[in-house]
Amino acid sequence: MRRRSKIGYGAGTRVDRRQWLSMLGAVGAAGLAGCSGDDGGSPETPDNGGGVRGLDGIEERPTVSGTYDTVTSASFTTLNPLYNTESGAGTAIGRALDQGYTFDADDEYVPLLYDMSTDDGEVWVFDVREGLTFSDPYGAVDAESFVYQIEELHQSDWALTANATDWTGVNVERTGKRQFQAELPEPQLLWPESFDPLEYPIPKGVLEPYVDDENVEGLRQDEELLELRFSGNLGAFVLDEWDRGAGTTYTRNDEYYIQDADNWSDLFSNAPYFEGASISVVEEQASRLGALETGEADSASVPPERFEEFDNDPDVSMLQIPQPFNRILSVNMRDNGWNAGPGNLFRYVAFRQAIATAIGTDDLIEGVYRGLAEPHHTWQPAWSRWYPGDDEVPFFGTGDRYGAGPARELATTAFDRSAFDYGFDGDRMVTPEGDQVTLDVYHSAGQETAQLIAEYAAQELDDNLGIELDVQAIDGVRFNNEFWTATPEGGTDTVAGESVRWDAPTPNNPGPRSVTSNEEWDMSLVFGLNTYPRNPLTNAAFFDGANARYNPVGYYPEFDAGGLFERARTAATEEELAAAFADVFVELAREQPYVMLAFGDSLTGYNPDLRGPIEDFANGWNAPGWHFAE
Amino acid sequence: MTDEPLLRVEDLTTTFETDAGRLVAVDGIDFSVEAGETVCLVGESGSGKTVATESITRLIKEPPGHIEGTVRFEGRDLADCAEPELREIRGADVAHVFQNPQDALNHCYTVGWQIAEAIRIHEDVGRSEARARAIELLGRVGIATPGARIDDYPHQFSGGEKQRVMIAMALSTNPDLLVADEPTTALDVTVQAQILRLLDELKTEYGMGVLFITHDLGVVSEIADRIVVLYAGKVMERGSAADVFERPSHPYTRQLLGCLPGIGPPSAGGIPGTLPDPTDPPEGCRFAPRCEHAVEACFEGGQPEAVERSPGHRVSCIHYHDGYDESVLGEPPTRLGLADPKAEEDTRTGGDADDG
Amino acid sequence: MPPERFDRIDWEEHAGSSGFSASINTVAFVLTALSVLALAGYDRLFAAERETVFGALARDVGVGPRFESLGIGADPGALEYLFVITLLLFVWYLLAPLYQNPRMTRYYWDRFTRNRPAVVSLGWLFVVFAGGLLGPLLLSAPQQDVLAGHQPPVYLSIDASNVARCLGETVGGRCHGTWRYPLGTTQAGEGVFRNVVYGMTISMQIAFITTTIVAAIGITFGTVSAYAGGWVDEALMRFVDIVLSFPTLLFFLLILYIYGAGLGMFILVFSLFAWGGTARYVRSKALSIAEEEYVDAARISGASTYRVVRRHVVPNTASSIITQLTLLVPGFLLAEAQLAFLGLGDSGINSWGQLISAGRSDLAFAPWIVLAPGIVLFLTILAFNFLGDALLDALNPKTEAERGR
Amino acid sequence: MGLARYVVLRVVWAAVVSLVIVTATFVLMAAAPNPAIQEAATQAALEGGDPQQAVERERELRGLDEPLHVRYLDFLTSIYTLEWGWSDHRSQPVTEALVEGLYYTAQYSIPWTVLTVLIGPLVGVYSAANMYSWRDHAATAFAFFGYAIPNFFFGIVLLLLFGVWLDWIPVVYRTDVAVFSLENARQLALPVFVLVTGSIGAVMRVSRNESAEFRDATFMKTAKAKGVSPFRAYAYHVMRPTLVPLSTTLVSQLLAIFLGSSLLVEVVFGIPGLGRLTFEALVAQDTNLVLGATFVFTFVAVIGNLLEDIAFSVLDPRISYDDR
Repeated sequence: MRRRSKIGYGAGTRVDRRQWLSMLGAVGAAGLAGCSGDDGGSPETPDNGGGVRGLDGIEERPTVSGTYDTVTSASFTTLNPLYNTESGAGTAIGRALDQGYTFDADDEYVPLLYDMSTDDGEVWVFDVREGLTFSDPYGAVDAESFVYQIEELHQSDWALTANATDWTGVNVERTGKRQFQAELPEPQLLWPESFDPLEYPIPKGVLEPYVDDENVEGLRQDEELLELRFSGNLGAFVLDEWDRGAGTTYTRNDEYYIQDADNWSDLFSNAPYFEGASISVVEEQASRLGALETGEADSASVPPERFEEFDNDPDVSMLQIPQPFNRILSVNMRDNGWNAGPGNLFRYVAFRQAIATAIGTDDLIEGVYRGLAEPHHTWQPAWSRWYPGDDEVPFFGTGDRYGAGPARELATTAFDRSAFDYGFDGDRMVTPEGDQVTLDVYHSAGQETAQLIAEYAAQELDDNLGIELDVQAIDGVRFNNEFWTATPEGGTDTVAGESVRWDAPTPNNPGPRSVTSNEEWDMSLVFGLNTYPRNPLTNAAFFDGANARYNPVGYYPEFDAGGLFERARTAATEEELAAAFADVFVELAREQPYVMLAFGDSLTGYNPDLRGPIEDFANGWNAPGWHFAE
Repeated sequence: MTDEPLLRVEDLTTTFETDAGRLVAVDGIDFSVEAGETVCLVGESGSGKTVATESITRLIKEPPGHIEGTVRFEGRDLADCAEPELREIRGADVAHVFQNPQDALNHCYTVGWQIAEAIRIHEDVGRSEARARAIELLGRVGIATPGARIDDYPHQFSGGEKQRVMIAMALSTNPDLLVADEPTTALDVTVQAQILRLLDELKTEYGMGVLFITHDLGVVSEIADRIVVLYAGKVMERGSAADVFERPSHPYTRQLLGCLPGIGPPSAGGIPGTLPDPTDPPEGCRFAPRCEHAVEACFEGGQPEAVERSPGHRVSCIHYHDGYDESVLGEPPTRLGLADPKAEEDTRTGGDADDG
Repeated sequence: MPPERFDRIDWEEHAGSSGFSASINTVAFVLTALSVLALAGYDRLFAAERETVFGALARDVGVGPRFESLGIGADPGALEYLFVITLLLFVWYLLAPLYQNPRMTRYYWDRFTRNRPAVVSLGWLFVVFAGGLLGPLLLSAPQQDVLAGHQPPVYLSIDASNVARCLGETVGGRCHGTWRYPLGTTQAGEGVFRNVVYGMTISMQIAFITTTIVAAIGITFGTVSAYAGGWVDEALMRFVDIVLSFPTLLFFLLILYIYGAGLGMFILVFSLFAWGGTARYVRSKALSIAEEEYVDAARISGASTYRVVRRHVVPNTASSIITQLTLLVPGFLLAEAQLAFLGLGDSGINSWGQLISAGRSDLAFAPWIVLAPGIVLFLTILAFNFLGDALLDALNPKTEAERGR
Repeated sequence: MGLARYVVLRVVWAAVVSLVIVTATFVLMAAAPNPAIQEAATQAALEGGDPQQAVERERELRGLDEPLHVRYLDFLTSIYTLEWGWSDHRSQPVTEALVEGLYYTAQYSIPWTVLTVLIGPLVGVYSAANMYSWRDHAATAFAFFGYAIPNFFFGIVLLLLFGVWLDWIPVVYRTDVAVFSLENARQLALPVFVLVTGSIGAVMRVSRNESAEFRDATFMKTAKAKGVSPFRAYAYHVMRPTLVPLSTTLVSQLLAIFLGSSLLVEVVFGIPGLGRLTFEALVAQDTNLVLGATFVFTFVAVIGNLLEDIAFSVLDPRISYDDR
């Protein structure tokens, strides 16, 4: 039985699934933009897509002409498929090397290199497509091209590959020349949607010498992998040159396997329809937009304040694409959080709701995003299939739940619950000693939108709650190492009455609230998180209990999070699944583990003659069919 | 020699526009130089003697300088020559040697290069030939081992040697007129005598006219054929060496001679008073304010007309005009044992430069 | 009493006058500097963490309201105190001496005014200085207002599509500026005019503090090595060689990335690497002056080395040092602006560099955000250059002689 | 011979200076937390492995567990044998990255230096020749205009004007064009222009002040008396002595400007040169590449100073070699 699921996520993007940086500080130069919208989100990756202005209206096969040139703001750290964790580099690799599968505009599973099927959601069978070959001397692609790298690298403790965490506890074995199967520790109906099983084909011949003497340094620096010389007929283009500072250039791959793939219409029988392609690293946003205007670039991301201007420009066609990466104000509930006075008010749901109420999301969306963003009231974008619906989800920061009055009311209920008598002196929130409550908020340096939102939040909290917020810029890497993560220790603590043990502590959840990072901090806008609209179950890693795998802020859920996620896991039908998720998201909206602000849309400008891009979350799935209208 | 002298300067006036108003450095002077003759331009410092000579070939920077009057040189009036034409004459026909040899040479170029430059500007000669002539010239002016020294830099020469190099450079294009602006003042006495003797020999050898500027009457008495006495930009008296030394007529000349050791009374000391302010020169005779014999008329009108006491000997003093008694000025200072340059037998030094 | 004859003077008695006879300038400086330090100490000890020092002072002294009205709401940090001290230095050791001997001042002023561009530059620098000093007192810091982003300057207009909400009226699809933001606003809605004024303070701080540090170290190294001579001179000069070949920008970036850096660290690092040139310059000047006769005369008459240096060498080199320093300042201003442009500057301050960096992506549709600070920075650097040049000519006796002839 | 001994002395001194700076960088870098180790701990923990053991492994792999002086010694040997290690954030050997960066930086910095060295002194001498006339002020204003206007500000404005609006030059810097092609000239025209106007000011001021002194020297009067034309007098008799003091400031000016403004011009015009490489290496805390870049700039600076001294002695014959 072919498993059916609605929600997909732009495949081929090896974004570090759990977190994205509002600035690629961890992995690249100043300024995210990348090839995705200014605030992250689904970068247009030319894999496949259909729909509105896409390819469905085209009958005869397009002719090959022109080159597809894009610009990006950050240079690539590595093109080694095993170790890349950047979305920009992911796009660069994707031009020359496809991955296992993707999802079309209707979120249907579309097999590229292998087809996946399961009966009970626990055992998944992978059937590798025929006719896939590496460049010589590495021969044909078969089950071994995937099993070997999973067993010998991802599940090893020395290789430290990017996808290592996807295969923990999964039992993989070859069952045929071009077939293998994977047995999951617990059944997952939406396993492909979590992108855990999404892999690049890597020739065994390249890996063997490194596996034998566990040489991770050599593996990272291997020329064959870095220059993608083994790509054979597995990519739309062939990588010509990767000039570290300037970007990558490609030429058309004449024997691209999709040409004679049965499940692709003959529209793709001579794909790709460009002579070549290039990705140029251009750090100056003004230059990227200039390139878009003069036609030197066929696509580039556009900031909100110029969307309308470019939309009216005949030389550019603008696409506003919703994306699931959110903009949140994280509050530190651990012991080294809340440095304004005794205790930690962030730990009380009422106080977090007060903060959410104080920050007006309507003005935020209109002022910062110029209206080009979706409100964010619960851990799902409104367009997601699993969104519970506006009537059930409690809203904060808008309508009657916005302003000084309601915010102070919620704050006072939090004061009563806390053991210390915080209060209001006139319009200023004061500590028990009578000083004004003063907190700090960190944002990534060199990121205009992040700084703008931080200063906006500071102003709102000052006006509505009388809290003085000190805005600090910081480098993403440093924040990640010194503030966000900590060395895992484990331990136990009572959460909502029962004892919880941290038996598998991670740097992002090193233990109970007593275990803290090196530096103390109160609030942060540095990281946004993925809300997984295609497979909300993956959010369990955030919220299925205080000892969930990713919980840097030390959030202790006050509702039975574990139970609800279990119900979702064991749901047999989609209705059951939807109901379980609805309950989870209503609770999360009420408890505001992270103060939720907005989902900025990804705004991308295209060359008007280009046919293929669509204004849908899955934009880029049908990239091999993209072409210039004559 | 045509009847025209080598150089005839008539009514030469040079003024400077300065912040402190118009400065008249040279105020209508006349003098002439014959070929083969040494004419000494004598005067205290600030009397305008240097400006006068630099006005001949317009070395003065214009503006702020401004030169009027006629300067006839070899039949041409330099006053109305265009700059390129003047450049032809400078260095080729009229050569200069300046007072301070220390920084008259460019420290960044070898001596040979600088002399060769003078040659190659005026004559179309190859680099090696110019170098050869430079070596030969260095020898002629008394520089030992010229072949080796040609590539040395100015800082490797003593003051006297540098002056010899300057002279060599001046002679490199066989000039007809050599203007020497106090060439020996900066040198010590022994070297001074050598340079004077060298100049004298070269004068006769090259048949040049020499216009020699100095304030040192000792030097004048040795080498001068004719003397022009300058004071505050005007000519007080001019005449042959004998006229001026034996029959000094102008009170200023007499006082000048009086200052010479061995001539005037021992306690003569300097001349009282100071030079007049060049920006507004006094009425009448320039020397009147400091002249013992000044009479009322001395202070009116312009500088008194020059009277010719004997052929070639002219003096600009009121007392020699008719209606006045020159004896008022008393007896000229007698010359006690002053060596008469003409009488001495000069001893030839240095190499045997034959061609001009 | 017969007039004192040369041979009868008792030299021992005179030689003893090495007592510290500080000029009134030094006394005045020490007094004012001490009062500032006292205020800083007070701020550190008594004023609460976030409370302004004047507020605390008013509270303790019970003067309350009057201070508030004076608008001294600014909470001066270490940099501001240092800036005030360097200002005092400038007043007592540069302005006061000029005031004390008017004849010399008039002489230099007359020569200086002959160079017209220099006079204009001095005028402009005065404007920047006054703006820098009074700005923070009169204008409150630029406030961020997201909805007032990209407002055009008062007489200009912008395409309404680029603006979230137009404060002025919208005529024919174009939003017009208002007097509330005379020079328009940035994307964050901060007034460009206010930002430029606050930028003046930063520029003045950079100019004064860096020059003071560079001058202090440069002069000491220069005079010491000129005077000590021998191997000390050799060692110091070799050390200067090393300092001169340090890649300053790179080292600052290193420090920035490891320990984080604000404006204070920037000033410290850049001035610690910039005094090499001054040291060399002062040494050459000191050497040439040491040869002058009057220095020997002073030494013969029993002056100690310190006195000779303090009385003769430093004042004579002072004029050329000042000139050399004015020519250093543009370099520092540019460096700060460059770092801000790279996104490495101290984003908490409103310097011109930060403003240019903030507005660089909006140049196509909102050029005033970049043009205003860019032009002001350009004029200031040009002014320092012309001023330096004019000082060079005015103070250099040789040029006087040349022009006179 | 004095010159040879002097040069050898200076070369040795240059080596000492570079050693000092290299050591300073090593100390600074050693004191900083090494991001690679951090990452190893995070990765290991993510798989539920023991982070402590991963940190140990990483330290041993990178040789960080040996005593400091041992690390310092093989750090030095690796420096002077050009094994500068692997650049993590560019995934290529450091030396290869630096050569690549230098290749692009050279393409604009050579024409820039040549033009500055030519135009700077000429404008300076011209301005000195017409001291205090309006020509002098005009020349000074022109030179200082370039120096005063911040080059990144000038760059973005010109790029917008000529690149986007007039479309005369390409906005995106293409690396696949031949070095000496018209295309490459077109895309480098603006950066070179911005840099040259920026660096003329400093050179011009020095040459103006220095040549002003020689303008009225006695040897100029000698030259005029020799019948030398004013043009030749300035070209030979003023220019050569001016070059002497100018050579010292010329080299230090160009070095100071080289790192600073070249980095900014590269960022504005998108040129993947040495400046941007260093900046990105710092942002990504890529230790090996940062050290490599520091050495390159240090060596350039040290050699620059060396050339400066030698030029000074060669140009001015009065300076004898032994007393320098």
